[in-house]
Amino acid sequence: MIKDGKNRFSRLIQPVFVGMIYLFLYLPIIVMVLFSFNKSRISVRWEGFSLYWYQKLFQTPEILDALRVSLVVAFFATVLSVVIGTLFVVASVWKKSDYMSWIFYGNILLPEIVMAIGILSIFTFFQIPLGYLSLITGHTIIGLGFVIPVVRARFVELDPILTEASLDLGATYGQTFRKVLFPLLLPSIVASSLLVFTLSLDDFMIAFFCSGPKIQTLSVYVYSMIKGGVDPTINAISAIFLALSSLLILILSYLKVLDLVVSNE
Amino acid sequence: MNNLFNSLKNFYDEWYPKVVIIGVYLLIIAGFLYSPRVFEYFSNEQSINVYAFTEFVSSEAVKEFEHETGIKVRIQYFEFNEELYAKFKINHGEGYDLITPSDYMVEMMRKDGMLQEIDHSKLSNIKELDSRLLGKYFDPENKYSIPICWLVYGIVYDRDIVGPNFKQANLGMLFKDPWDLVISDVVNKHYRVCMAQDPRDMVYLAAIYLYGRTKNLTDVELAQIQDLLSKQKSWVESYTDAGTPYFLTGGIASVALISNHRMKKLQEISNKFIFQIPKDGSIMVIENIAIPVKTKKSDLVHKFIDFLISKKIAMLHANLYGTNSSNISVFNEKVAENSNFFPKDTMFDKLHLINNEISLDRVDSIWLGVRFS
Amino acid sequence: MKTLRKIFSEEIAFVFSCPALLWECIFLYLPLLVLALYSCFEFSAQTNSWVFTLHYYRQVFHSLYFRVILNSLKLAFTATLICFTIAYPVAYFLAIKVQKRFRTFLLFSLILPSWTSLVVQIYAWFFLLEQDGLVSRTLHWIGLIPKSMHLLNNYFSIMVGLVSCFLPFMILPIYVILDKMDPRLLEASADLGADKIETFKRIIFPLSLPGVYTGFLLVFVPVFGEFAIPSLLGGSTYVVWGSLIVDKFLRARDWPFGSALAIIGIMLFVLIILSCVAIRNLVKRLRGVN
Amino acid sequence: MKSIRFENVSKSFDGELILDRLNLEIPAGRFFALLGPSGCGKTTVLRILAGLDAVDSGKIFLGDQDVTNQPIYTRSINTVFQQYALFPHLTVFENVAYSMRVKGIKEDEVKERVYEVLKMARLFGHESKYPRSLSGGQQQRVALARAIVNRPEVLLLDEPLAALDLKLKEEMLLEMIDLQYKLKTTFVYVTHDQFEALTVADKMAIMNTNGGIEQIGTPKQIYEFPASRFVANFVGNTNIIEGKLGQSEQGQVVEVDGLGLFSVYVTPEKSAINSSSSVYMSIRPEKIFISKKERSEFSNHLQGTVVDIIYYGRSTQYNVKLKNGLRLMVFEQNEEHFPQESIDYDDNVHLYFQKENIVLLEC
Repeated sequence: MIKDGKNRFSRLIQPVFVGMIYLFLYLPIIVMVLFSFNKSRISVRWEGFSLYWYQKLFQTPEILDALRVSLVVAFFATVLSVVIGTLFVVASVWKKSDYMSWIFYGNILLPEIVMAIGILSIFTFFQIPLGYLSLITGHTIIGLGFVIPVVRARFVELDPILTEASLDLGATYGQTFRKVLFPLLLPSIVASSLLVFTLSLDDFMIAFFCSGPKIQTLSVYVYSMIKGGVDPTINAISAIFLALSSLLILILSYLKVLDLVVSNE
Repeated sequence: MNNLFNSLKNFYDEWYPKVVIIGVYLLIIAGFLYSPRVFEYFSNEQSINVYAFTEFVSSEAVKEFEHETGIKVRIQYFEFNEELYAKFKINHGEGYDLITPSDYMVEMMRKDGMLQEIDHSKLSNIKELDSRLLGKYFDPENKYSIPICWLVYGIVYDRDIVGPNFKQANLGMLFKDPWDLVISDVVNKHYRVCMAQDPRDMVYLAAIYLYGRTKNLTDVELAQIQDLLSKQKSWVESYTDAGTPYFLTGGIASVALISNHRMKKLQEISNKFIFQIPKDGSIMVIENIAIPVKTKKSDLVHKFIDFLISKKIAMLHANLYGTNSSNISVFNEKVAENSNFFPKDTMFDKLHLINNEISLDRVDSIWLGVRFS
Repeated sequence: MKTLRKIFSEEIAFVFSCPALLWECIFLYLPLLVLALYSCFEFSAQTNSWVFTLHYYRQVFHSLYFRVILNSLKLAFTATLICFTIAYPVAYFLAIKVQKRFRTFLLFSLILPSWTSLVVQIYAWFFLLEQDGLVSRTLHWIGLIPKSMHLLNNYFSIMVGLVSCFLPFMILPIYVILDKMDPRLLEASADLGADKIETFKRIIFPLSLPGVYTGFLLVFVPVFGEFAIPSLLGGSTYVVWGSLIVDKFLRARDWPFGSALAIIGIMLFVLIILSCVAIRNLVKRLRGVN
Repeated sequence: MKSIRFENVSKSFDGELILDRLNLEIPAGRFFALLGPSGCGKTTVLRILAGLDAVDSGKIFLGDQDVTNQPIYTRSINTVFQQYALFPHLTVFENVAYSMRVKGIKEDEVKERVYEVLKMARLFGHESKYPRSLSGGQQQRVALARAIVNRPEVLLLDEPLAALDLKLKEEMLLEMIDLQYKLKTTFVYVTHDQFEALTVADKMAIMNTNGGIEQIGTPKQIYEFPASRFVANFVGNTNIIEGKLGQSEQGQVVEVDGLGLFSVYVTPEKSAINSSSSVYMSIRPEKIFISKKERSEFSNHLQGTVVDIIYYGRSTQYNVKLKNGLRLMVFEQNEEHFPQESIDYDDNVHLYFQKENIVLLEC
């Protein structure tokens, strides 16, 4: 009996620990959502339920604009870095010129401020207008640093045996990529896309320096609001964004798309 | 000779295609990056791009201006003057049509030739400006800048902590050891302090406390300032702007350095706190509008400036943000409403502007020393 | 592989790899080179020309700045270590203990918090950690602390912020490796008489090391360069490398010095990594000899 | 159905010469086995043939056509890979249909041929399963089906049965022989397992560790008349005794130190061997008769002591130590149902064999 009890205890301790860690990660999120419904102007005391900040949010076009800019930039930066990153991986693995891959570690190693200043000086030097494109360019650099290692790891795992089998069966390189490698690389591509998307949304430095006078991303907007403490409208938009992305994830997981990302098959 | 020719030819054969490929890609990338220029060329939208402090140009005002004139205004916000300067330093502020530098920044930008002269004749509301804010050191003839509002730093304290002996807030509340104040019965309990985020403010404030001036500080004096700030660190809770309300309302700090417009917000949450301008003087900041030298939309910008300093908008902003308006009639009205937040005329002389005498490098090295002491 | 090489022709490979490489060179290495040049040249007004100087590097080494860098390394290392300690059991649990159908959901809920702005999360911690905040009260209730405590503006709050923001980046790579592990290995180990702890020590952990290294990099590097969390949650009482650089570039506009700081920080970091690798190889070789 | 010819093919990896001017002819429409120890370069031969590796020099002909520089996907050669290399994301049907689909063959025909092949490979009913849910033998058959569905001229099999158990292996070998007989395609079977090679091949080649061909012939020729010590040793078990060729009144003899004279029969092909030169004698263990009794009908006779007895089921192996210390291996057919003389450890035994059973090999 005693042994059984001990077993039950040790069986419980792990889920409880993991649960606590999840709680730890979600605490700030819960607080944020809570305060988006708070009457008070400063997120420090609960003063009663109110939808005021949501109402205000939809009357503040800058925030919605900023959110739109963030999403557009993140989307295109993700697509661009995935496409050119995957092309690079294909070429470097098939040509066995792996030595080139190390240069992409720089993207992860450099502090973002250095990258941002660097990109801005190059853009200014060449008189390139700042705006969506400069942001996409900068975020693509960040993205490449993640896409290439992630996709490459998967590619090396698959190659060469499946590539050879496919070529042997009469498929050309293009067909081999489309019909064999791409479906098998898809999990890593989706995973790295999610990563790049997240990083692009969160990035402040490049967004701050390279956005130019006409647009700003949500992260920059949020940062510029810091001085007065976080405006609850920021909480509101974060809550909405969070709700939307949770919904997306629920739908995707219902459609079993996510299993594709997680499984190794 | 033949050999050399062959090796050259091999080199050429090998690299020729690659150079072509690289060239094509560079063209594509360039086309991609420069494409906005093309759209820009064809668009003749009437618009101005504003780069402003977070709390000085409201979206309400912008909406009204757009409605009145049909000119589109895009605003971006910055937090520190230095961000503005850094951006302008790199790309000469290209694309921005209106900026709001603080006093000392106007001087720096003016000296660096980043600002355009302002045509006063185009500003119908210029006579309404508070004359006390004009002709300051950073722009003696206001050729390059027009004040939009101003702030003063004061001391906010929890009314519970002061004892019967206490009359008027002074800088000693920030710089003297709270234990000493408890012992000498000025305050009745020990407290912690919140200071501002910008180290520059800290250094100048300490100079006012120690020497009553912010000019001609010697190296010895600067070293003393560093000592003072280092000592002060032990009772400082945080050097923050945004966090101050949290720490005050949370009971973590009882005394803080705060600007009068931020105090207004604090007042809205809690009435436990009293705001006073220290009797030994304080720092004031004049926020200005200026026009970057590169803008081509000077006419539109002048319209917008005139709009911003008009009584209606100045009133709107004063109500919204609690800043001291540069429009004299608005300011007087506000003072009449609630004199607590505004310096009295007698105090005005004791308010110091930040200047560029102490280089930022110097400030930073003092600051690093403080934080590492 | 030579035929693959022949048919997947040199030209096509070049065409494929060019965009990424060009992008990288133009927008990362070219600017970096410019900054590096900045850090070792000084404009001399007398000769009206640029003069080579190591002045800025000397300045970094001879002052508090170097201590700041070392401190940030220490901070990053501690945060990474804490992340690792927490992340490993979580990753282990997700990869080995959880049923497959819940796994996807749990993994994605791990990433979800990082889709909200960092600053917003940090401000939420403000509320949680203050004097009468949730955390302090809970700790008091459990009995860990004698009375409700003020948990902000210190090392603790910085750590809480760092760990909560970067934990997922440690969990995911470890999870990926553990998930791939062949369960037969565990059976084989058990069969050979190893108990659970021994199996973990000798099989699971060594095999999961690549994931640990990746996680280490993914956490250590950004924490090392992080400036927002230490300055917001540390009440500006902690100076870190990231905020020094931001200060130098943004506020002081001392670009050469900022570049020198950045370069020395990166060098130091790379040096640490390299020496770790070297030590590992040395240990391996020594073991091999014995 | 085409023949294959390697002409002076050389190939090196990382500066190490794997194949050195290899010449090899593989006859059309036959089951050809390439047997060699691990790492001898036989897989390289296969990969070169498939087009997965390029040659450094030399030429490869498929029929009369030079395919040396032909891209892999245009060669009418298909491979069954050692680890099968089935596409994990495709079903059995899709895997088999792959080669036709990439060629753009009409879907009706694809369907028809895939089902035909699946039936042949006894995979009918599994077509919508994914490879990972199949057993090893089934995966093997999918790989095979996938490779033959497009009716290649040549089918390459790279140690296809390495991962299967013995019973399944034997079954599969017979199936493959059947298949080759039906298809009449040229099969090239690479293996290091002599049993597989001897079973399936119409003709086989033995490669040595240096990537050279030691001998080509039918399995019988290879086994009974090995051309070199390497082949004799590698294919099946054998006893090698070194001696000196000489002449005596009984005919040709080999003189071995400590054992005296062995009478041998020199086949016409071996007549080139010089008298009084050193030679190896190879005697297969099953060709040696072991007995405790004296017999007189054999041309060679030795005496020794039994040191090991290994019971194999169908036969028993005796290791016999001769008086000069040499050990010989002897196989004896088992027969326990009739009374038989029993041989035990440390028994003194007589070994007999005919001179025709000795294969002379040059040193």
